[in-house]
This record gives sequence, structure tokens and C-alpha cells, in this order.
Amino acid sequence: MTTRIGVVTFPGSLDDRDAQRAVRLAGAEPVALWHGDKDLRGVDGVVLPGGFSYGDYLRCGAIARFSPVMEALIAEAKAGLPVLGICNGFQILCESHLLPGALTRNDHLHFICRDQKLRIENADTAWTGDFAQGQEIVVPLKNGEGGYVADERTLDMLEAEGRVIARYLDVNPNGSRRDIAGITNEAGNVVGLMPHPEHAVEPLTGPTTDGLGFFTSVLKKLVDA
Amino acid sequence: MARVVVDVMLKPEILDPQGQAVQRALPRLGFAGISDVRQGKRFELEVEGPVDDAALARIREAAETFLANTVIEDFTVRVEDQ
Amino acid sequence: MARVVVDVMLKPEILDPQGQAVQRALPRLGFAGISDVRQGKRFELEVEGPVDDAALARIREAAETFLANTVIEDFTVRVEDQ
Amino acid sequence: MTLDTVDKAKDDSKDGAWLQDGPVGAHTFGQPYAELGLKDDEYQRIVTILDRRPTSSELAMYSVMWSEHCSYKSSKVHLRQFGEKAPASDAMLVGIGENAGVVDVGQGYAVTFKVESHNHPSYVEPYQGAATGIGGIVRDILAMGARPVAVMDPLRFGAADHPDTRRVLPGVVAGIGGYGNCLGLPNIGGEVVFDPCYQGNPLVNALCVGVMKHEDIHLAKASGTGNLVILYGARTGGDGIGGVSVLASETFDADGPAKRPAVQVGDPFQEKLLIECTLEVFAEDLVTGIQDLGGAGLSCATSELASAGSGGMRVDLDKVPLRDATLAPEEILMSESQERMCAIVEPAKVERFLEICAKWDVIATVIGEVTDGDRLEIFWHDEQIVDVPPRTVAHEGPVYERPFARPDWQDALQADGAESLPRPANAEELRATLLRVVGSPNLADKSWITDQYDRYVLGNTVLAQPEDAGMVRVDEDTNLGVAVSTDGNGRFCKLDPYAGAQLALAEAYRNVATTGARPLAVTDCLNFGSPEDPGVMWQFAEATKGLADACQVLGTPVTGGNVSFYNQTGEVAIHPTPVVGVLGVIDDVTRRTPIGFREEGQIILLLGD
Ligand SMILES: Nc1ncnc2c1ncn2[C@@H]1O[C@H](COP(=O)(O)OP(=O)(O)O)[C@@H](O)[C@H]1O
Repeated sequence: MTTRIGVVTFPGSLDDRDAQRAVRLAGAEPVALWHGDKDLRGVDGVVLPGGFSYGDYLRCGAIARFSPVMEALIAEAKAGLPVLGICNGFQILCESHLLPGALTRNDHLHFICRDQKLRIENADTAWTGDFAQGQEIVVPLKNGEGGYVADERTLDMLEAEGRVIARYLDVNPNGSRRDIAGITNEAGNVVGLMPHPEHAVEPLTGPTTDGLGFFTSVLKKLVDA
Repeated sequence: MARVVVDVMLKPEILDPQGQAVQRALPRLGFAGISDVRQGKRFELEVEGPVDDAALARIREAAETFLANTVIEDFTVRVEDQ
Repeated sequence: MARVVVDVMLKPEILDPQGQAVQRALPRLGFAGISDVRQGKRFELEVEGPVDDAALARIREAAETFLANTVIEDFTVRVEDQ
Repeated sequence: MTLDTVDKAKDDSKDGAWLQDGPVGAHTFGQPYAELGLKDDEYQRIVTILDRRPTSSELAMYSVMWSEHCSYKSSKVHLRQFGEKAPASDAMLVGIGENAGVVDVGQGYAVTFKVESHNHPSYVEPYQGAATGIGGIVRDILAMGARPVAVMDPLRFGAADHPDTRRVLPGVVAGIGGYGNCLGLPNIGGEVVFDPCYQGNPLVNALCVGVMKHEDIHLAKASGTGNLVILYGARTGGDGIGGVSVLASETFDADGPAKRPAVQVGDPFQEKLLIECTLEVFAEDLVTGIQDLGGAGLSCATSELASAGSGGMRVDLDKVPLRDATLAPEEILMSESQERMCAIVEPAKVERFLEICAKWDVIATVIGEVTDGDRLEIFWHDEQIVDVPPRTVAHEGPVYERPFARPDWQDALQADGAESLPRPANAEELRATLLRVVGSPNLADKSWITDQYDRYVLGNTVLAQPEDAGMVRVDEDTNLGVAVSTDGNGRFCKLDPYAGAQLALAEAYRNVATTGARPLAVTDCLNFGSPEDPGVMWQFAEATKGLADACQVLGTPVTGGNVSFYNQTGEVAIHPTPVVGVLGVIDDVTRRTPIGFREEGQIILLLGD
């Protein structure tokens, strides 16, 4: 049986088709999910894609977080469903309190699009199992509000529990605290990542194919399970 | 030290997509009875020294030329009691 | 129709790059004597019907759950005399 | 408020024996046509067409539609060459005259592309001006039936160290990024040029590329009696009304209307919904004709749809959803509120159309229908306020043969050759010259700008900055793709507008060819000073002739474009700046040729001399 990974489209989602392509290239079946549906259609995992849901008005992810689909998703994520939030998806996961902290305006106040070097800090989550601990990868990064913030206690807790899953190398592109590019929840099934692995899945259109690892990781995890 | 607050709002006739998005979301979240929402910016300036008329006039000038884009925005300046 | 204003500011301990950029620019533009700037959001809500305690409580709840992200932001709610 | 209705206009015209009185003076009917930008003879012509005094709404419509911007009245006689000299091309599916040209790229795919200017608004309010420039060109492409797949932004600013450049440039770049990034359109190239001649007249041109299947091509025409006119997208506000508030203020009491903003604010989120919603109604074949709302708003959309179609159109203007309830009908007709489209839909398909709009949270309203007459009739609470032959508004405006003359300084300018410039005499001076060249803002790396644009979204970007041309994949299975480059050089054009325009084309053509794509078609944005200056008009005539001639030689037809006049401060015009975009097709994008050396040991060949 093929593994089915849902990709949610919110009004203003942009990288939803890219996330579907990445899921497909990784060998799973992408399933389009609609923000207005309460139903996750029985998928084995969900990607919340990048974009500007609701125009990023109010705060990034703040309006999308109240979509009907999120009700279902929050419940299932708490029960262990693998969920990856990329960029806007990460922001939505923080707004939903599935992940701690928040994402704020880049410290230099500009939108930035660049090929970003990262180090994988935790290769034990549902979405990073195919990487080696400490592996360095390059994937595109593009955001205007990607600065990860949380209070010191939360940051220390994330570090202590190994919940920082990826860190920026060479350049901190947005002023994220402790160079944090991505984090996970305690159980390791919910991961938020600011850079865009779905844009690094084909040599033709991406800087590398390093991004595929996130999508193959969840596949392997689900097949093994 | 005194605090001066500059509120900057889009002029009433200018489209406010952010405010509209918030207004449309409110009923969905169960908050009815809000007929309009406008979203603007609030600047809190900590002023060294006394906030006399001269200082306020300077801040008003800064608001006019810099904090607000008067092509599309209005602003108000006031001293906040702390 | 009454207006309720919700002001949302980043918590003091959270870095405010926008406010900082404004503060750094002010002296360059010839405005001295501002020791700190914080930039936040101002929402103007037009409320249908009377703004009684119940209505205000609802708005406070909307601010808490929606207009502000209390992980990083504080807010105040007040009725504005028009 | 007194309504100026058609009946009233008729009555008025009866009692004035104006036809015998010779030319109509400004105050004959007390109509403020001069304030609206209409000349005496233009007003006279409207009176002749209607055989009566126009209503204020009609006057508003004619005045905006006959403006230079909408009617191309000064450029039309020159632009005709693009058609007349067009090389035979099997690729051209839709040519000049529609919202954008459409080119066959094979495998059943068609590509549409066009470049447009948003110069003046971007000077007034850089962020919103540039943002709505992107929004406008994207709707043009969408209206053809295509999914927009990429944007480009040829820009010109004043001197890099001029204080106004510091105001304009960051706003323009942030606006292009803010809108384009939020729409999810990769930015695959553009230009940034600094020259003091653009101080006070920055050029903000925006190009969009769209892809569709041949059978998806849609045109802007209203046909089929009984079909309904649906306005959808944003509510209409008082944006960009400009001169028309002169009219509106007449219809208000002493307090006068609120000040109407000339600046339009864009809402890219609304536009993104409009794109997805429109593509969905196309996919279900629900649309007979479609037009985006841009300059001149509903005046333009209704008159163009009616003019291009068969039959007439009736519109109930009071049905238009408003953002500002105080708007007068003239203002509603003129409003340039962004993010709106107008579709012609068969009655049986209306319900489904509205359903899809509702799914995307897009407001949609039936505002009228196609009639079997030949008039465009507009009503305001059942009173008729417009009754005109639509062609006279949209397509048969005035055409000027503006006088042109080679400027008397042209010879001196051309004689002032580079030979007279001082040459570096020693190694030290050579070094200094080189450093100056390398450090010049025009040659420096542009990534400080392009890094603010998303080039990855949609996952089909094969080439983008800093490549010579942008390239996107059109089909993921076959690897069919297209490449686009825009180029222009105002300094060359000032020296010799004929050759300068050809050089711009040649450069864009080469940039496309070097990627491995085959150039197919051309779009252009002609940025010039005032057409009322014979010197500028000469530059324009020379540049269009140069471009048309070169297109003929290269076999690439011009499929569409845009003219921007009046780019001048006082008497001083910008350098004539035709910006030329070339589109090419490549059968297999994996065989593209990027710039730069990829591997050691490659052999370098120099072509040409
Ligand atoms: N405003 C812009 N928007 C997007 N891309 C741009 C812009 N300006 C320049 N570029 C891109 O940057 C790269 C370098 O530009 P430029 O220095 O003008 O190169 P060239 O001289 O080869 O045309 C090109 O790929 C060009 O498309």
C-alpha cells in the first residue's frame, strides 16, 4: 500500500504544488487537503506548505491556524500523526501551539531568498531520520518573517531536549535565536522548518537535492512502523 | 523619561487589506458584532528630557516626514502618562 | 457605533527590529533625543451595539486568542471616545 | 445629489442651438471637460457622436478612455507598423490588441507574455505603485486564460546616490517583492539601471509570462444575447479616480465628497484568490469572455467587452459592491480599485460560477447582461446614465498625427564621440578606470535587489538571476520550457533611437538564444517623454520604426506591449527608453546553457567580431 501524505492548501498557500511534487518524488502519494474541510482523508502524514496564508495579514499563520482543517490536524498531531510545517507551515504550527515560540520579522527587515546551508541537529524525528546527525545540507530559504524567537527558558529546554532539528550555518539569514532553522515537538512527529526542502528535490530547479531527505524520512518511518 | 505615542492609520478612504482580513476572520472565530476593523501602527518613543512644546513639534515633524507616509496615512501624536 | 482600540506591542524582552530600525534612523534625519522606539500594532474595531462589560470581555478574549500572540506580545483594550 | 441622466442630457441639447454655434466652448454646457483632460475638439466629437450633450457619466468614460494612457492616441499611427511589418510567424496565436499576445510553443501549449509600465504611480508612492504594477500585468495575463508562471521587472532610477533614489528604490523593490512573492510567482529576471535622467521619472516596468493549453485561450469580448456580466474580486472604492472627482464634486452638495485618493493600494492576497478562482472557472469552461479591470476600471472593462463582442450591454451600476458607500456613479465607473475582473457567463453557468467564487472567498455579483442592441447602456437605480456606442469609447478614440522633428542637438550629440574622452595614460590611471567601472552601480552585482524576490516558488525555475535570461519549465514530463529576457539602453537610444531600439531587441534576442532557446516573439514597453514635444515624438517614431524593422529581419513579431509617455520633469524628458522583451522556446530545458564556466578544461570560443 502506498503511503499517503496530505498537503494542505490554505487561501494564499503558494508552495503546495511543490510540496506535492516533493512527496511524489520521494515515492509517496500526495493528497490535496483543503483548509475548509475538517477531514484529513485518512492520510499517513501532513505537510503544511509555504506561502502567505491569508496574505500573512495580522501575523503569519494567525488566521490559518483557525481553519477547520487545523482542528482535525491539531488533534491528530497530538496523537502522533507526522506533520511537517515548512515556512508558513512552521508559523502556523507555532500559532497553533503545536510547537513553542514564534516567528518574527527578519532582523534586517527584508524578504530574503537564498541558498542556505544548514546542519541537521536531530536525525531522530519523523522527518529527519534519513539524515545523519551533524550532516550539512543546502536548501533554498525565502521568507520575510523567519526569525525564530522564544524566551530563554524555552530555548534552553529545546536545546536540552535535542529539539532543535536544524541550525543555520555560515549566515544567520533572519536573526533567529541561536541560529535555529527548525524544531520538533517532544514526540518528534511534528516538525517546523523555515527553509524550503521542497525546492531542493530536482537538480534542474533546485540548488541541490538535499531536501528530498525530509520526505523520504517520513516515508521510511511510516513503512517501518 | 517620558513616552510619546504616535499612532499611524491608513486614511479612511484607502483600502486596508489587513484590517479586512481580520474583520472577515472574527465571525468565523465566534466574535460577532464588529462592523469594521482598521489596522495601523503604534510607535512608542521614549523621549530624553522634558516633553515640551518644542519637543512635541519635533516629534510631529518626524511623524509627518518619516513615521507616517502621508500620501496614504494619517497620524496622531500624544504624550502618554505612565 | 462605538470604537474599541486594541494596542498590541511586542513584549519588552522580545527584540523589535522594526522599532530599532526607526530609532537608528531618527538621528540621521536630524531628530535627536529619542532613547528607544518600539513599534506595534493598533486595531480600531467598530462595535455594533453598546460596549458594555460583556462586549468588552468578548473583545478582550478576541485580543488574547487572535489579535495578539501572547507568546511574544502584550495587548491593551480600551474604548475610545469619539 | 442631482443625477445627470441621459434623458436630461437630451432635453438640454434640444433647447441650445449649439450645433450652429460653431466650436463648442468650455462653458457651453457648463461641463468641466477641460479639467478632465479633454480638448475642445474632443469634446465636440463626443457631442457629435451622441448627437446631444454627454451626461456626466458619459463624459467621465470618454475622458478616461480617450486619455493617452488608454487610447494610445499619439502612438497608434506608429504602433501600426508592428502589425504591418510583422514577419510571417506560425507561432502567433493572438496578436496586438488583446490583453496580451499569445504564442504557440508546441505540444499543445500556448504562452502569453507582456511588459507594462507603472512609472508615474511608482514615483508618487513607490511601494504601492510598483506592487499594483505587478498586480495589473498579472491580471492581463490571467485574462487571456493563462496561469501566470513568472514575472520580471525592468527598472530605471535616478543617480544611485541621489536622495530621491533612496526614497524610491527601496519602496519599488519592496513593492515588487511584496506583491510578487505573495502571489507565488517566481521573479526570473529584470534590469536595474541608474541614470540622472530618471530622477523624478523612475521607470517601473513589469513583465508577466503565462502558460495555457491552446483551447484555454480566452478573449475580452461580450457576446451572446442574455449572457450575464459578472464583476468579481475586490469591492470598488475611491481609488485612483484622479481628475474625475471634478465631476463627482458637481453632483455633491456643498460639503463635497471626501477627498479621493489618487493612490491605489494593492492586496496581493485578494489577487492570489482571484487567480485560483479564475483558473478554476476556466477549467470548468464557465466563461464566454473576460476582461481584467485596470486603468479606467469599469469604464474600460464594460466598453471594451461590449465593443469587441457582438450586440450591446446593459449594466446596473448600483449593483457594484462598494467599499465606500458615498461613491457617485461617475466615480464607480472610473475607480481603479485593484484586484477585480469582469466575466461574461451564460445564464445556465452562473450558479456554478458564483459557487467557485464563494469557495475562494471572492465576492461576485451579476451587474448586467449582453443585449441584442449595439449600445452600452448603464443604469443607476433605474435611471439611464450612459447610452453610447461602445466602439466610440473603447476602440475609435481620437488618433493624432503628432508633428515630429529631429532635435537640433542630435547632430552635436552624435558628433561628440568617445574618441574625445581622456584615456588612461599609464597603469595607475588604467587601474583607477577599471575600479570605477567595476564599482559603478550599473555594473555591480544586483543580488542586493534580486535576493528580495522569490525565484523558487512553483518549482519550475530553470534559470533566474544572474543568468542572461530567465527560463521556466512548462511541462514536467516533456521538459518543454520558455526563456525570456528584457533589455533596453536609454543612452544608445538617445544617441540614435532607431539603432538604439534595434540594439535593445538584439540584446534580448541574444540573451534568449544563448540559453539554448529559440526566440519566437517580442513585447515592448516604450518609455518616452511628452508626445507634444516634436523632438520626443521623433525619438518615438524612430524607435518604433527601428524595432519594427528589426523584428521583421529577425522573424519575431511584436505581440503586445505598452506605451508610457510624459516621463519628463518640466521641459526635460528621460532618455528615450524602449524596453524590449523577447520570448523563446526550448524543447528540453535540461539542455539549457547557463552562464559561467561549469567544468575545468572547457574550450572558450568567441563568436562574431
Ligand atoms: N530588477 C530586477 N529584477 C530581477 N532580476 C534582475 C533585476 N535587475 C537585474 N536582474 C537580474 O540580475 C542579473 C544581472 O543583471 P545585470 O547586471 O543587468 O546583467 P546583464 O548586464 O548581463 O544584463 C540578470 O539575471 C538580471 O535578469
